[in-house]
Amino acid sequence: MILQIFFLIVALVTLVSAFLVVTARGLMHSALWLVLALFGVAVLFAFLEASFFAVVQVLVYIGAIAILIIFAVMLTRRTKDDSGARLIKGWWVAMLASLALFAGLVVAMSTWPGFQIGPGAGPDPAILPQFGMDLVDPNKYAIPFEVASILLLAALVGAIYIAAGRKEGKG
Amino acid sequence: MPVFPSDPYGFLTQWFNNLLLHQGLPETTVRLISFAVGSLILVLGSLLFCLLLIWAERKIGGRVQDRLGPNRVGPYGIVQAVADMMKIFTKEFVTPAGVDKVVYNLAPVLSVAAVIMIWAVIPFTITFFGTDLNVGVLYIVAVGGLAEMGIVMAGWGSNNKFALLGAFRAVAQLISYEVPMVVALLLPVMLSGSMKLSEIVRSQDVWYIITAPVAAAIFFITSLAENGRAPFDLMEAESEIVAGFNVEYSGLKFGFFFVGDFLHAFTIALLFSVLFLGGWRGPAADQIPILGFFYLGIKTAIVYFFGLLVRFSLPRFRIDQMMNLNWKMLTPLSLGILIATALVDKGSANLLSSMAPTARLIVRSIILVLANVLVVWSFSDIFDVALGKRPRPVVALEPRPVARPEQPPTPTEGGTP
Amino acid sequence: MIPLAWYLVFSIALFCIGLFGVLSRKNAVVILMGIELMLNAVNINLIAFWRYFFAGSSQQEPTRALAFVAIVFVAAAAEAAVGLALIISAYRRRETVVAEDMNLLKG
Amino acid sequence: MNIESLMWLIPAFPLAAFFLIILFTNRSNFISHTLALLGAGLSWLASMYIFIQAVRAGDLAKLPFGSSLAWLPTGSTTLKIGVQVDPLTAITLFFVAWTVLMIFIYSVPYHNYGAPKGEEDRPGLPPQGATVRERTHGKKSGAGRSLHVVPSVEPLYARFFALISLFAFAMFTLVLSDNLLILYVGWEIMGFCSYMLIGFWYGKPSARDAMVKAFMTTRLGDVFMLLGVVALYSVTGSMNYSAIFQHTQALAASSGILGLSWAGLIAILLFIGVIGKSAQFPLHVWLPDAMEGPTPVSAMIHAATMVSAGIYLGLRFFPLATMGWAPGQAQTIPMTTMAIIGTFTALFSATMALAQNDIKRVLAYSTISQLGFMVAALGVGAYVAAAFHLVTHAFFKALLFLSSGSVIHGVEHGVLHTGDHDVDAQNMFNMGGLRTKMPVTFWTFLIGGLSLAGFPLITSGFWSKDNILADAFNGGHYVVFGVLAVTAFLTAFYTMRQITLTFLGEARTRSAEHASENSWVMLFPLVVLAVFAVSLGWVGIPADFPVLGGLVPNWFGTYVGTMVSGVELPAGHSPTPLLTSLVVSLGGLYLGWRVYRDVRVGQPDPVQKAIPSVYKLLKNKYYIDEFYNLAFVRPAKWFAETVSYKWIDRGLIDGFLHFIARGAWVVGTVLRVGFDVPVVNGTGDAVSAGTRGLGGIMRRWQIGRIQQYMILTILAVVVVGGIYYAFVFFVP
Repeated sequence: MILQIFFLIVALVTLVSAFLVVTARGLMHSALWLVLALFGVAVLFAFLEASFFAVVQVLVYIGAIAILIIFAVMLTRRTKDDSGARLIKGWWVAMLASLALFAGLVVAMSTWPGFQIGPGAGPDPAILPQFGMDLVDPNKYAIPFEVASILLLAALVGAIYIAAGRKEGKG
Repeated sequence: MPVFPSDPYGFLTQWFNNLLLHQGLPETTVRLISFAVGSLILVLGSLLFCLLLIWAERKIGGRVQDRLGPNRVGPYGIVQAVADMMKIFTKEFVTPAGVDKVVYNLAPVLSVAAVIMIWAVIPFTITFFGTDLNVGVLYIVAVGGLAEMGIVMAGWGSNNKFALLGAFRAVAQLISYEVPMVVALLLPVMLSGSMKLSEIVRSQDVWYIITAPVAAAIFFITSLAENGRAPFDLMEAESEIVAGFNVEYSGLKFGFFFVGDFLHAFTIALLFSVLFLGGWRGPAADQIPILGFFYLGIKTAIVYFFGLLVRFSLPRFRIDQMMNLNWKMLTPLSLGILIATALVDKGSANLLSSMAPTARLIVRSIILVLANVLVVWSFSDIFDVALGKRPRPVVALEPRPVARPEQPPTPTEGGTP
Repeated sequence: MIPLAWYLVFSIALFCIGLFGVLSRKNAVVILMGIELMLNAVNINLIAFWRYFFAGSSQQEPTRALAFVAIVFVAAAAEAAVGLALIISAYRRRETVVAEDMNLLKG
Repeated sequence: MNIESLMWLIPAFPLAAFFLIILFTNRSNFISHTLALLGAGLSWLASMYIFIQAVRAGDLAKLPFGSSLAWLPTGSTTLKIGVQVDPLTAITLFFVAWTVLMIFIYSVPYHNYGAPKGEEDRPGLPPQGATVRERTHGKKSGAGRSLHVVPSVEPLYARFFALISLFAFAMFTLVLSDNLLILYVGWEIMGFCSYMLIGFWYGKPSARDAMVKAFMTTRLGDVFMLLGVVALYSVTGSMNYSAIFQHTQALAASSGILGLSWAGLIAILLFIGVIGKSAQFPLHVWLPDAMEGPTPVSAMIHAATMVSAGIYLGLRFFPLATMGWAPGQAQTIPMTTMAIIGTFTALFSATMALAQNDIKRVLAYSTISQLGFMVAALGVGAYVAAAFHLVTHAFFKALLFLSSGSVIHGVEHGVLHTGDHDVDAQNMFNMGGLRTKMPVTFWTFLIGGLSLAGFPLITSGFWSKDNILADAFNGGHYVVFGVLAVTAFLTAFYTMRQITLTFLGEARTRSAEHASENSWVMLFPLVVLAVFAVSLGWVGIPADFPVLGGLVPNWFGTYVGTMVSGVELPAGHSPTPLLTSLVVSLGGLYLGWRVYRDVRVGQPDPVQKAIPSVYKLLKNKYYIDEFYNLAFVRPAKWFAETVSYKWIDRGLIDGFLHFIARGAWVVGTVLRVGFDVPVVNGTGDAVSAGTRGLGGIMRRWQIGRIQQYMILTILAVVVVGGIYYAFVFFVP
């Protein structure tokens, strides 16, 4: 019971802050609401007994991605002025499309028999070391894992190359 | 059943839990209440402990700078910090015009909270810890990210260009130094085979500062930088950007930053002791847990003292020097030591498994120390270049002269007519 | 006892909110934030299914879903880095981060 | 390691050295020569091991060591490459490995390793000496320091070692190969290496000419040899030695050319290759000019590799040339050809050697002459004697070349010391009296020279040459015997002339006075080779030799003789050849000493004084170079210049092209004006205008707002998903 109440609070806070992310007037506020929403997701991960991903969520999303976004927000403006339209002209169509998708998905999901089941047995405490071993096991996920590392490296190089300003006279 | 004199913490916890259970409360609720009470005590304790830290720092700073330091209030000026605290509490609660109020007021809280959250996973003795998270090391790094959020919020919320500049600098520095720090943290994790801090402490039959000295050094340097104190105090840099991100704060809000700063420095010393100096381990600490608390305290005090010495004796880095140090020296070095240690440790596992336990410890330590020395030695060239001691080697081909037939050859008896 | 449905509805809602952000906001940075939200919704979904069906099961590999989540994390990080770099680069040239204004290729 | 893999490895070591030096270490002289020496040394070790195993093995001629790999499928058969060691290969391997290793060692001091760089030295020119400031020797100048010229290190030191490594690789490949194809590969690589090494000092015009001449001349032989190889393959369908000789019937069939059998024709074609490679008349002209290369190269070409390869091929195809012949019968046509050419070349080049003043050129002509001996021996069917002379000649000729190099090096030292750069360090008339200055060189040169002259009983050259003479005499080939005896006499004469002019008497120039002995690294190979030059003869003393015969078993004859079991020559019992040998060699030596013992400074050659016209003819090498120039080179140049270039190229081909070009231009103009502009361009313009118009209409649909596209996409997804869902769940 306590858990359910707790879940509802966290979910509500997350959803509200997520909604504020996309509607807030100030960009910086959007970014800060995003942090809160991400933190809520991290808490939900903890609820789901995925403590590793809860911590990684905080580390990667809040520690890195959110900071990056805040930087981008700061770097792409001349003043702190946030006046002017923040939504496109046909935003209500977008709203309708999103709502339609939401309704469609919920309806579709609700007919699935597994929709209302409760949680199964909890994870083995040794699942984290097992996960680590599986990530580098050639018979399991070594290749996706390595491809992901290459992807990260490529993104790193690409981001630096794109974002770094060319020197004067070098075109 | 823990005995009071040897394990006061365990004894008290048990007593408190039993008390509540006897009232007929369900076990979940009891655990929730005891967690809440425990964390309240931890937070209050650590905040109050700060008073002592402030006094100690001012006193030591005074000695280093050939002054006396605080000496008026109480014996040796020990109550000076309390007096300062009083003053801060009674100051006006100023919120400057034009600031983003929520962000502005949230930032100091966040920066203190980020530090105190680290304390949740630190094992003070064999029985005394907040929670023994199985991803403890990762948790520490993740919580470090929250501190960055605090700084960004302070800098942006203040609506002040110096504050914003300070925040920029701070975040650039913190994010950069997180890279070698995380890699250096991986060494204790790798050597102990666990991310649990208690497991890391328990596995330190030989302190990791001996088997992983380079990682310890990197962690020490990067944690100084994470803390943002001299010589890495570019984010505050009074002479350049007034006081950095906290320029618009005063009174209790500034006090939060202040406390956060001191507590952070101490927490880092604590972490260093736990990760590299064997934590609570020491003679008889297994049997009498309270001894471990004192051992940890002594180790932490020593590390903290070293941090202070560095702070008071080194001048501030330039920003390019700071970045050079990180990206050209610490990051490659940390990666190098990580790879070397991984290879050496795995490579010698077979050899070691056939030895007696004591011999295994000694041989393993020697091998790892040698690996460290080797890595540092092989990086010395890179460091020389990075520090500008030696010019970059320029590789170029020198032109080769070709035969010049117009030169008369040595007269020999003719060839073909 | 939280039914799976709660997580799924939560994840759908988060996804649609993110989608709405992507579809309706002018500022490219916020569009990126919306994408992050959508990715998070996916992750919640994955982790929830993992917890409810695979975590304690000995028949299926309990780590498979986790590998998926890890890859999504990596993709999100890469996407954020490259996306933001693109936005900054575009801002530097065009002095705008409004997605609609980047219309050089429009006929 | 078993013998099979070891055989493959022998050529691999020098090849590896070559590539390592060329690709990686050519900046470092030390590493380069270490690698080259290591390669040669390892090959030497392996060769010695295999040689010992080959000697101990029973009946090696029938069951050679061998190993082969399928290499190239050619239709129904597969071309195999492989290595094999039979008695002939074993003995060849023996002398090749020894001489190659010694030449490699010798090259290190020869190219002045460790000496300073010369100021004027350029790659492609011999080192000119370096000026250093050091203590002058001699006491009278006191403790002063003065400028002083010393030898300088070769500028292309590393390249030299790379090339001779490749050279050694090619020779080892050729010797170890079990088939004609790989032999031909080694043969051609060797041609290339000799080209590169003869022209090693490519800055000298004479060296450039010599390299081209050597390459072109040997190529002429190689073309015929290739014809022979192809003919052999088409007749027998195989390249493998052992397989070839089983097709006796096919080979004995008539070829229809000049009335020869296939065996005879192929033997003659291959023999032309031998003529080119082993410098027999009329393709001998390249060998003397090849002296332009550094002396180790001369030794390499004359002793260890090139010319030996020619004779090796001759020996290898002895069964082919002698097919259908038995001792005592009339010779086959190829044998007659070989006997005639060999005998003639022997005498002919021996006469030319009489009038040469360059110490190395005399040796070059002597090589041609000795090769003539071997070819002649093959021609009279004396297989064992030819092989024996090949081995002993390789050793004493390598010794002679290296010694002469040592002499030149010593005299050059004197030249640098005195500064008389006009003195030619290779001219024997500029030497004299070097006996006391360079004692070790003198004794080794003397041993080599006596061996060449066939000094009786103790030198190896005596035994092998005596074998040839005896076989010729016993076979009834009196003309061959007589001419070869005269040649032997001349050989002894010019050898003694050389020794006398170089070492005996008084020094004729200041440079010779200041010549000095070389380092022990340089002398060590000389000593080793000298030991072989003396001792090697004792393994082949014929059993029926008076007094000495039978004291030592004729091991060589027995061992190599197994290769030609069935066509052994009858053992002779006549003392005539022995006496002839004794007389010609001792007489020639005495006469040479007598004539040249007191040649003074500036005095002409005594022979020139006595018979000037003949001397002039000999000095100019019978005007053969001039004749070739007139008969082949100039017409070829005229043809190329006038016929090919002026008439055909400029007149015919260019004119035709110009005509075509003009025509095309005219047609093009017409087409452009009449067709391209109105029709093609018009269509293109119309299409593009139409496209633009269409685009103008369609651009209105393109709003360029990505978010609106996405909204549409999402709506489409919802609608399509809804329809699908409805169909799946609600339609029964």
